[in-house]
Amino acid sequence: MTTATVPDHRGRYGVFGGKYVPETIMFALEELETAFNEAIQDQEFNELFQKELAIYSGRPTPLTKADRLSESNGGASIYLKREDLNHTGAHKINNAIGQALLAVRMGKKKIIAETGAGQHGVAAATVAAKYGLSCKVYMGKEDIRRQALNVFRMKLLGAEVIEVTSGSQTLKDATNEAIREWVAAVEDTFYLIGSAVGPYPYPKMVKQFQQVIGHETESQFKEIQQGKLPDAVVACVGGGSNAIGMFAPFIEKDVPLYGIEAAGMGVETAQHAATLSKGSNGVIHGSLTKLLQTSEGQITEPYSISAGLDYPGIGPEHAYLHETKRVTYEAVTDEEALHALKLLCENEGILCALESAHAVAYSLKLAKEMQKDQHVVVCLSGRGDKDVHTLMEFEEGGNEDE
Amino acid sequence: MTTATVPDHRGRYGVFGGKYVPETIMFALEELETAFNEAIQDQEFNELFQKELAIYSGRPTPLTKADRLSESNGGASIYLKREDLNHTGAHKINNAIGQALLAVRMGKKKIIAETGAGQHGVAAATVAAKYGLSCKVYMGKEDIRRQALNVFRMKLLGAEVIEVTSGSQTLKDATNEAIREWVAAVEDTFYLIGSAVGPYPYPKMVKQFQQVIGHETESQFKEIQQGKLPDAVVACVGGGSNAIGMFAPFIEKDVPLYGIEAAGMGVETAQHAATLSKGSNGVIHGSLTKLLQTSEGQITEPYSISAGLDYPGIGPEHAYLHETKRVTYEAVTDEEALHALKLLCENEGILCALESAHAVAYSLKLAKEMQKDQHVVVCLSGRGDKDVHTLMEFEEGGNEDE
Amino acid sequence: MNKRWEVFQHSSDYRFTPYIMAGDPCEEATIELSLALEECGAHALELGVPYSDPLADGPVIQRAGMRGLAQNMNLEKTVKLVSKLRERGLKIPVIIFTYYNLLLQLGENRFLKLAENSGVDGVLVPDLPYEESGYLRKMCSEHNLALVSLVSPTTREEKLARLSREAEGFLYCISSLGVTGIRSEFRAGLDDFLKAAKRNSRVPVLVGFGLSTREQIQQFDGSSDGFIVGSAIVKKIEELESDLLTNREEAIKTFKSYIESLLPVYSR
Amino acid sequence: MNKRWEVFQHSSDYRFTPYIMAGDPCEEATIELSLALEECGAHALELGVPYSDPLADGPVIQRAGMRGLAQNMNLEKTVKLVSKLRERGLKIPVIIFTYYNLLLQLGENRFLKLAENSGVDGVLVPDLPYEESGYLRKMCSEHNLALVSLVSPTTREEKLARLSREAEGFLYCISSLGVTGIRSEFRAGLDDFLKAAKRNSRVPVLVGFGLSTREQIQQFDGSSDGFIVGSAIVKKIEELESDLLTNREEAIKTFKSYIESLLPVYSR
Ligand SMILES: Cc1ncc(COP(=O)(O)O)c(C=O)c1O
Ligand SMILES: Cc1ncc(COP(=O)(O)O)c(C=O)c1O
Repeated sequence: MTTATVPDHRGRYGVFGGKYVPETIMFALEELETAFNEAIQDQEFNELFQKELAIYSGRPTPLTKADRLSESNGGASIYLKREDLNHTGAHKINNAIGQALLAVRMGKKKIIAETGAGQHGVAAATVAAKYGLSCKVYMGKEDIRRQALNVFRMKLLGAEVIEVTSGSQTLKDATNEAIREWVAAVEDTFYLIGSAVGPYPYPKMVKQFQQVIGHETESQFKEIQQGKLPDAVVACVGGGSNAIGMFAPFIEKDVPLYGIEAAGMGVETAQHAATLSKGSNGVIHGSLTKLLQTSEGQITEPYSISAGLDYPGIGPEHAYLHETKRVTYEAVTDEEALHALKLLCENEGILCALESAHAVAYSLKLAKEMQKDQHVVVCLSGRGDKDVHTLMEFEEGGNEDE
Repeated sequence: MTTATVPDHRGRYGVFGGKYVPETIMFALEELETAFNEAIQDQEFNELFQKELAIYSGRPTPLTKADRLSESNGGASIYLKREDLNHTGAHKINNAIGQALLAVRMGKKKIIAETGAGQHGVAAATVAAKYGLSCKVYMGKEDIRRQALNVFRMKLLGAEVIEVTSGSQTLKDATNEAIREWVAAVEDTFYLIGSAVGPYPYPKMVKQFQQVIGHETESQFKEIQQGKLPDAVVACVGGGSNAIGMFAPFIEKDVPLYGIEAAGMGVETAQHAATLSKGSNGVIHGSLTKLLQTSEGQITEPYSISAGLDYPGIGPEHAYLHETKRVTYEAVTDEEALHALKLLCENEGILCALESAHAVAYSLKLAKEMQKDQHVVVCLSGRGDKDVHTLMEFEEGGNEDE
Repeated sequence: MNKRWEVFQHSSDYRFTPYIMAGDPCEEATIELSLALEECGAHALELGVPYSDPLADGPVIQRAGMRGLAQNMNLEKTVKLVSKLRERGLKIPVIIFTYYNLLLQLGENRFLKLAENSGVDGVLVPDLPYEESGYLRKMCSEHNLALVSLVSPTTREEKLARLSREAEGFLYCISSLGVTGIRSEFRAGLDDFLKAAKRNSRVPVLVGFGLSTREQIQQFDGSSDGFIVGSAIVKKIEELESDLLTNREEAIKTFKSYIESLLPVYSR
Repeated sequence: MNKRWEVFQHSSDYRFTPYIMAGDPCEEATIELSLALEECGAHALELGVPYSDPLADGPVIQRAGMRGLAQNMNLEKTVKLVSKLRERGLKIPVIIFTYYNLLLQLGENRFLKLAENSGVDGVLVPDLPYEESGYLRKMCSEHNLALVSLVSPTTREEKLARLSREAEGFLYCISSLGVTGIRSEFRAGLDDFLKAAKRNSRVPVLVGFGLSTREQIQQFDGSSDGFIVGSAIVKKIEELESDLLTNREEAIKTFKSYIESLLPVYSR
């Protein structure tokens, strides 16, 4: 397999990646790259990171066998990597802790972050509080309206939430705005990106801080299954951070990997977020990757019931893994995800995030076609408490239709 | 210390405890006692319980040092036992798993539970889904209205939520109603009580399933502090399950213990839930204990901003530990709890449950009066996601006053 | 055993023991309802005490308790009400039906003295099982009060035998699991349970919980010595509430004809 | 180096390079505004292309882009618009200011051919830093287009020297950190930065970002060879939007007198 060589020294995954940003912040990316490379070669830093993951976020997260779900589904057994049990409820905190520790190491006192539904915003505000950094979170006006609870949480954590009124007033615009602020305040500000996207070295860095998911999974699975590897590994893909973290140790091994995008109302409609299935090469937020856009290059607004998958781009390494066919990318609709969420809830007592439900939905399909003695591991990237409102609205809407 | 001898064979903690229930369910309590005693002497059962705690709920939960909070507070360092990181967000799941495994062992297929704010209801519905049991949750009409999200969650988990319209339509009435249902369906139904209350053997059983909190804390603290014990241990007390679980290994040791009740608007007002400070001996939900009542014996409705402390009784062992002065019980107001919640949030990036915030508030007071080289451990019984609505309402109300 | 209990125990009737809630809908109504019940042939009377948390009761009696609470009725007043009943001529045994917490707050000793002096004949505490009743049992016998025991189809054989042997006043056999309330069906195997209870009991064995029609009542004649009717009567009182407050004479008349319609034809 | 650039480079004026958005508020307005700017003395013109995600721009230019998008303006049409400008007599160099994604979708080669044939003189891609610009740079020079470089006060010394040396058309020096937009103050140490840029540059060094008043502009005379005004002009166009659509002649007159009020007195 050829992936060992990516990214190259220019931050390229094949044609993807790079640093498509204004000259003003180029020095900051270099500074960051240097600091990051030094940090991950420093044992003290790595130990500190591991320690914080353990005593603050509660890692390792367990690998739970979904007995009743697997049985009722038929086929292979399904294992759940329980990122939902992390502090703040999703894998996002792994990366936020890593980047915050790096910010502290670099002597930065301010962080900025973008957020869509507010999950990464809460994670960023959390680590800012924990490590004594000031924090501004950029969030679309439309998202602020829809996610009032998360906005309140960020404020409780001491963060400033900045309303973004440009463009479509959602995640992509919040990201643009965060980058604008970074360009303006680059000299003393650390931009804490929430997924495996953005200009190099962000995709590499986010993978580094998220790969704990995959490493734990590998050793937990081996312990349960006498040193074997899983027969399939599945993760949902928005920007791609939980997926790349989960895939990391398996990419070079003979394990089938599946990244699941949001098909929203269906990839044949205009209402989806299936970047790899339906997108084309382009530049978004500093990186050359696949994205959803018009033929003229205007970036389009994606749709998914899950706010965390609702992103028009995707991390460049996924674009590469897609192109090289090392990972199979599939899309799952709102309806399939909701159905899977309910099945998981009723059979295992676990209310997962709508994002993660996409991965669960696909694992159910996959497991059905596999043998009883095979094993599918799915990354349960977060918990669904945040989604209860959406689920309720959906149920109500659904009931009205009946 | 004299506590080693409680409970006696009649389920008494001094004068407290016992089984004040209708004759119809007496046989079920005996059956339960026998099954429980057998189970906890069965290594297989204990191992299964420990395994489920680990791979399903993510135990051990970490012991997090609250560096910035301790520093800004002055005095002793504060450590947080992170029960908020459990599956479903609070210590409640420890007990729910334990009782559900026992129900399965006893061949019961149905569980019933009472709930106030819905936390124990969600925990019960969760384990019911996980272990394939049917589940009815009794909840006051008033609480159903206030906690629509948790009601929806329980339904998603496949539980039936039964509206209780009797009495004041809150937790105590829901508990009455659950007991009524148990009396009717006792032959095939397991009553899964959510706190260290109820008739014997419930208080003992809940303690048994919650003592993992204290045992983990002891060994984690010893590992960090070279075999020493904490200088103080603090926990909030509603019915008293997280507190008794936390105190369990320390009761027989020379460690000052503090149980913190809800003083609501102040113990001098009628709006509080400070059972031990203001209550008198009486019988509630099958147990002789301290409770809030009129001089004629009518049980009064308690008040606290935190739904989980809003209970007019308290577990009988706490009444006993109060009477024997082994544990110091103090009360903390809504306002103090809210203030502590915010401090914890801003300094450590941890949004704790309003219940737990009572314990945090008292630890801050306590730590201030202690030496810099001393250590206070506080049980962070749950996370505060569930309370964001209440906090928002309070902030809005507060702002209007200004 | 006092005189009133003697009459009760030696009756050859199929004994009728109604339950009503003190203070529902007002004290005077309770008095007149009690007298009316005696007139209709009640052999004993259970007088409930309003309580905030009546966990052994179904909705009908819960509501009656709320009405009683609204009248500020309490245990002490209920006991004193029995004095008034005696003054007004009530002759049948009266059993106070009270939750244990009310007893505790009034003080067990104070209650017992007061009860003895007020013409109370017995106490029934639905949430005080035999195992917890040692002290009260002893004190009751010192104060000439019967501590009436409840037994249930779920009571284990040995315990049933013991409770039956030690029963005072009467033995209250629960006809079905669950709380008080009207039922349309009864438990299979109830006859065996009643037989077992009767085998050891020195006192009359009464069946109760859920009986609401003459047919239901008649079916237990033979297997038991009497019957208790609570919720059905309390429900009738609820229906008559406003008349009982403002047009009492009429209401009592209606009440009596209801009671008559309920009783087995042969019980008078 | 084409003729137009030669004129630009050999001018002894303090060079004025305005920025406007293509299609704001309509294509014809863009044409007339461009001609008006030349009449007022502009030495070159930057023509922006509407983009959904203009992350180097502040709110004023973002809004102009939205107006342009509403007119269905795009990169291809912007390039073709330059043909029309040439037909209408525009003589100064025109630089297309476009985000990289628009270039990618049109196709870099297709763009270059089209630009060359349409009388475009240069391209400026704000999100294509030097490090990523190798291919486009090479292709631009093959198509006689200047790839205009931006340098910032945060650009490291060595890189600044290199970019200055290799600059084509002009060197765009960012006056302050952040996105495009009107600023009331500039960065301390700006003079040193401009001096360093001038030291190595073979082409005129222009300062831009945030300039909006004659006073601000004059303060850079001496330390730079010219200046760029974007947001201030675009804001004026926004103010004149409805007149530019319906009463264009009047609007252009107002626009010209605004431009005159902005320019340093000695620049004509
Ligand atoms: C729970 C959860 N899962 C997945 C995602 C998608 O992000 P990524 O693709 O970076 O893992 C999000 C983003 O908010 C999330 O909250
Ligand atoms: C987070 C949390 N802490 C504490 C409590 C109080 O219960 P206990 O006193 O049994 O620990 C509750 C009850 O709902 C709770 O949810």
